[in-house]
Amino acid sequence: MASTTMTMAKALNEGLRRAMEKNPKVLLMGEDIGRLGGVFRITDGLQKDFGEDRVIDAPLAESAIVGTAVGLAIRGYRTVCEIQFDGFVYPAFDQIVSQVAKLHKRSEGVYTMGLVIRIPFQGGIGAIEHHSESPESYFAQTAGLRVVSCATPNDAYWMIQQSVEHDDPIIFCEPKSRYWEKGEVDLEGAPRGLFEAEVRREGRDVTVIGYGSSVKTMLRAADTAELEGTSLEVIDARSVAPLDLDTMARSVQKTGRLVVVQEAPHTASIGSEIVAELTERCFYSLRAPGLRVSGYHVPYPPSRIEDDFRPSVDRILDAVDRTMGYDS
Amino acid sequence: MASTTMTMAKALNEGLRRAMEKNPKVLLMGEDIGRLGGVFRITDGLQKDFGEDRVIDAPLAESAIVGTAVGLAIRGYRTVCEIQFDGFVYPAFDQIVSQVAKLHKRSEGVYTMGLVIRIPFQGGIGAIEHHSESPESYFAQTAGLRVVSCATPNDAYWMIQQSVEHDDPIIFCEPKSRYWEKGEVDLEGAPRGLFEAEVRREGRDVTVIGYGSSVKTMLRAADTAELEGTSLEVIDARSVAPLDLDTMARSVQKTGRLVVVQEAPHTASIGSEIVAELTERCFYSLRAPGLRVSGYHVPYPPSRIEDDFRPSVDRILDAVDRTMGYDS
Amino acid sequence: MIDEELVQLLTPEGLRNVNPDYESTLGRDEIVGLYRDMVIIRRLCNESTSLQRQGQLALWAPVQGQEAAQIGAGRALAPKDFSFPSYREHGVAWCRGVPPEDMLRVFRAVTTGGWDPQKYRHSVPTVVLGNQTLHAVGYAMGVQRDGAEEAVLTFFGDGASSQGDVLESFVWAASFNAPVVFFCQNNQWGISTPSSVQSRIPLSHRAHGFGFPGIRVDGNDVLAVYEVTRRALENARVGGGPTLIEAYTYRIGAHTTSDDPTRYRIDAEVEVWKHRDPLERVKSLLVREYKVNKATFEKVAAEAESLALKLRDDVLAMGRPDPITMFDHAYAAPHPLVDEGRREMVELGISGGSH
Amino acid sequence: MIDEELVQLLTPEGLRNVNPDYESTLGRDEIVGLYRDMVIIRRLCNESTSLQRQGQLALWAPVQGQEAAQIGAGRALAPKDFSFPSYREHGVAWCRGVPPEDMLRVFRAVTTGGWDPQKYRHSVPTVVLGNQTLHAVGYAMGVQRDGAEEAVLTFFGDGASSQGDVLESFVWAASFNAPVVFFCQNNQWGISTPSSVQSRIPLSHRAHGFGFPGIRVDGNDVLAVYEVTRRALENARVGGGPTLIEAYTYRIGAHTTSDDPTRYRIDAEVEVWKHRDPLERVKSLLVREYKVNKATFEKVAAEAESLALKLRDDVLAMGRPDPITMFDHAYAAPHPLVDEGRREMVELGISGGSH
Ligand SMILES: Cc1ncc(C[n+]2csc(CCOP(=O)(O)OP(=O)(O)O)c2C)c(N)n1
Ligand SMILES: Cc1ncc(C[n+]2csc(CCOP(=O)(O)OP(=O)(O)O)c2C)c(N)n1
Ligand SMILES: [Mg+2]
Ligand SMILES: [Mg+2]
Repeated sequence: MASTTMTMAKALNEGLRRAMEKNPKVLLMGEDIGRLGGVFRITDGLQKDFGEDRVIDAPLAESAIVGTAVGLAIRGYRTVCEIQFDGFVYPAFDQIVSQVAKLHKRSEGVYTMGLVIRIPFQGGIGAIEHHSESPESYFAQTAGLRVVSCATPNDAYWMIQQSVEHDDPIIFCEPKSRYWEKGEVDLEGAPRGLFEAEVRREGRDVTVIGYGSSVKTMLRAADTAELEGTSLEVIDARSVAPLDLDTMARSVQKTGRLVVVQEAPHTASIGSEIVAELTERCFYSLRAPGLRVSGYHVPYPPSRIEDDFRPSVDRILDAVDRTMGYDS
Repeated sequence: MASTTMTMAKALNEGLRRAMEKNPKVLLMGEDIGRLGGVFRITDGLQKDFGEDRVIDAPLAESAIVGTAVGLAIRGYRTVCEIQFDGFVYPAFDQIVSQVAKLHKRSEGVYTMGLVIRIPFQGGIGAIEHHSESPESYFAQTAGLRVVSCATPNDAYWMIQQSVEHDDPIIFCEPKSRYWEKGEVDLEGAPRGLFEAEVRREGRDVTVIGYGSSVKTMLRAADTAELEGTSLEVIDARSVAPLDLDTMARSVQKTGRLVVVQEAPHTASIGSEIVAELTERCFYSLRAPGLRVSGYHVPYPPSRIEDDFRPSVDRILDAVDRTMGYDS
Repeated sequence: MIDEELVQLLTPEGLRNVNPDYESTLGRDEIVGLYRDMVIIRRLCNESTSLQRQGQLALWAPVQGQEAAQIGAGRALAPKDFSFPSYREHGVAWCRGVPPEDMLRVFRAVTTGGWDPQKYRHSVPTVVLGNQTLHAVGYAMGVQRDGAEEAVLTFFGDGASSQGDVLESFVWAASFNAPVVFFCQNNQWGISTPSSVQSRIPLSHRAHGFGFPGIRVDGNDVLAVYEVTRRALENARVGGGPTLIEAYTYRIGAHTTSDDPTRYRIDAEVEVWKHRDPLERVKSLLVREYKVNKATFEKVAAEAESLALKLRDDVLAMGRPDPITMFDHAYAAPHPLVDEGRREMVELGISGGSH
Repeated sequence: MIDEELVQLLTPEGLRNVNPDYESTLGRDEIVGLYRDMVIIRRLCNESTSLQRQGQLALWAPVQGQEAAQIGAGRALAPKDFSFPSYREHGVAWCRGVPPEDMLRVFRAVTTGGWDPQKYRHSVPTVVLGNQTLHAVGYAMGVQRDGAEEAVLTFFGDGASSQGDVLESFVWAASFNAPVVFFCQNNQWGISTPSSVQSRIPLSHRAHGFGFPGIRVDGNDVLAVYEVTRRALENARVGGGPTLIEAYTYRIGAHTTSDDPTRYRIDAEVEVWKHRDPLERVKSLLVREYKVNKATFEKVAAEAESLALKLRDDVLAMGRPDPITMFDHAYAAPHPLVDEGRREMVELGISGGSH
């Protein structure tokens, strides 16, 4: 059948392969993505099959990876850049914010900045510093960019293809701690819209919203909450920017309570944005203020203690309890 | 007397001079800050008086300006870096986020990252692209940094000195459109705490919070609102990160209504943060959702139409009206 | 200007200079053409400066003194080549066919671009110093993938030469042997910063450390600039890889109309360079060697004059854009926050929204 | 290894090589000392690899093959000098006196630092490639302002040489004539990327384009590395400005314990380099020229062994930090969000908070 089980890493690999098959202008570029297949093997085998001209092992400089992808876009190519780890995207920040995000506008629509910047993000793999960051809010805040994140192999497979096909630049955040988890991938079904959120689990009492690696944590929290008699509605935002606020607001209007989960510290984050927007849209429905469960406002800690930094089931449930504690 | 009238530009100049006099380890570094005195003349005359070793005309590279300031900090110097315009801070983003923000932690407290990064920010001067941006939320979101902004000459004079003396790295955002406006500077008075907000105008009906160039706009909005019978309490956040939420919450608990003003687009911004935090702290007091008046979610427009991008008195009053429109 | 490395085909006095490596390939008409370009671009530049003084432009970045560097480089481009400027390359834009009024849109602050970069094969202005050099290398990588015989030319200044992006673009150009030519106008100043702060040795040498040729050319000698650039582009087109050209020249005017150069440099320096005027030396050559007559020069001047008047009219006709245009092309595909902004602007009565 | 530029004082066979520019200044005891350092660091590195295999470390970045480069450079430092490493400079850290267990804290993932950088005058690890080179230049600018006769040494790899920060640090070092020495370990690979992707010419040449000397040294020859580095540091201390040293060497092991080098390089290459082992050549010299006896070598091995055992004990004794320590030193001054986080953690019962 058209559905098969694979890891998220494999699903991304297959999605990239299909995107390259469909469009000869699609290139991949990044550090160690060719012969090695990437440090996470996401591009495994692709250089062998598509050649060194389409799967480009880059010299070691992120600003140049993104900057040359811009030039390639002007020439009509669509480049999928791989940033090896989240913490190494910052050298490219200037090119992303000043060029990638603005050139479509500056050229008055002549240049299409159809390029994808893949970033393995979030923590949870016991890595050393700079390998576990959540930079998505920097990009979400930047007009001209879009930011998406997959939480399942099926989404990984489809969303990467949709991102490659999209005409706006997309920051594609991959929850690296979920790379090796398996799931069903429907190879033929019509995929959900790239910028739509998905209700992963229906519930009555509290809407819990997150993305990337947090989705699984939220679902586990929902299991536990259920045992305690609280019914959580779990929403996978999928698109971090723009947010699918309609789907989210529908849920909050039903439950009256909101918890947002993210690994980034909470200040000026997507979590803040979701709370602010939904407070505006659902003011009369909200029976408690939207609460955020985030990383703490400290540099990402050494990984031996990262589990106490990242939002855990316990911390989500604690927020759920707090939100339930408000009178209605 | 100890109080005198001067422009914000002059107040910053005097504040820097005093900081350099007090501590021989204080250096200034940036593009064109020496002989020219900076494109805004903030450092005018300082190289002449303190020499080329203390007022350093830098080669043209922002990552290096910040990166060498880090090295100087390790050596025991305190460097005030000037970024010529907001849009040119991004080449230094990596050094700021990965080094400036994290080295105190990484060195387990041994290194003091006492350095200041001055950024003329926000629009309103009719400039070309990249000269009118509001990048403060990127930095506010980054654990390890602090972000402040002055709105008056008096604050400029004192806050720059307090920032230089502070042991954490500080992003010092200067509202460039206010550089040439005059105000009283109290040269001797004990300054307000660097991280404290200030109620600039007391009011009953709506709390309006902003910083930098928005403060004056908010005050003008308050004048107009008053004529229409609505009393605005205007708060100058002064510290963008951390936020002085106590002062803000006190006001919202009194007024029950909140409008936040900023020039940056609203997604994942300081505005989102203030709304999310105050919703949590003042849930039972809020009679309407906190509203944001922000730049639109587009690249900063050509300056002939920037006034319709930046929050205007009209747009603030429109938000005030909307918040007043909610039943209480 | 005693510099053994400097490629010069015409002395400041307009005398031919024999160079064993470079020979001028241009005849009378072509040289007259280059002269015409330089006269026109200088005239347009002066008109722009006065437009700015009169409050009709938000800013202007004068090109005076650098006409030979820009026209020599710009005319060396083949139509199929692509160029990536910074913000001061009005002369190059002229060579590429960009209408003068389009060059001024960004300075009238009615756009951040101004022309169709694909139509003229000349990219939009880049204000963040150095960013464009990486775009040029990427574009050149695309040329390679297309198997096309095209070259890419990118411009930056002595100040920008210190930026990480420019230096990374050297690494990449060498690594991929990309068909790109880096054209550095060393006009001695980056605002108030002398080029000696950026490098104590000629900037052309920088390329050597990255494994490709760097050539220093007299940037006030349009014949030399033309030949050096033409050769480098041709070499790139046939797979010879990148070249760095340092055009040694001088910014006679202010950095921009916002700048006051008397704060940081002495008049005598400017005077010295005025004697190396790029237009005068070509004029001398034309008079002496080709007996070009007064009528021709007058015709050129008249043409420049009428272009300047037309430019003035065009600029004055540029009205304030409808604010709602700020939402156009922010994204290629529909975006909810853009729609929301548009809606709000119409509701506030700021725009009719019929855009 | 036929490379005319390469400074080599000792052949792979351990024979002296006469070099007109560099003479070895070291006597028997000092060479024994360097040998001892190399043996110890190799032993500690192997112990660390097995600790990682046994699940006791999150990661390890082996140094095997690069001992001469690191020990030669590390021992060339004067106590008052300051060094800025990347993440693989265990040999340098050893020379600076950093306790081995402190080097491993970051790999045990109990800290992001590990030692007191001011005490050892050796900065904390820098993982973002190239960032540290700018810190080194800034520190050196501080040395200049203090009027101190000190030098700064900073390390980076062939891969990192392509980063804008490294290249900007060259610009700055030249511009300020800063007392800094750049030490590039060209170990041929940046993970799976061969150094030829970063530069088609010797990396040492890169300095020439920035106006300061670049020297290529046999990175497997500890005597040569020592002399070249010592000379460059001394030159920096007395105001001679920066030098780039490219230590041409090889990473015998994997990039890190997470890496599988068989996917991108052939065994034969590794074998060739094993024959250029930095330890063996010194041993040959010591035996042949200085008649160092077996007992001495055994003593060194025994010392290395006991240090390895101690290291193992120390690492095993490193417990999981109290999670509340994540709030320590996030800021130097009190911060409300840090306080809030601490409070929440205590309330959740994750930490007693008594930190
Ligand atoms: C990244 C960046 N930093 C700072 C600036 C501000 N700035 C604009 S032009 C300029 C000087 C540029 O000098 P140069 O590269 O020599 O070009 P020129 O103006 O001489 O043509 C500076 C500092 C900028 N545009 N971009
Ligand atoms: C800015 C940045 N990009 C990517 C990485 C991921 N990374 C870690 S080590 C490495 C290769 C470095 O090679 P090299 O500089 O030669 O040093 P070596 O590992 O050989 O010592 C890469 C790509 C990083 N640490 N920093
Ligand atoms: Mg210049
Ligand atoms: Mg290497």
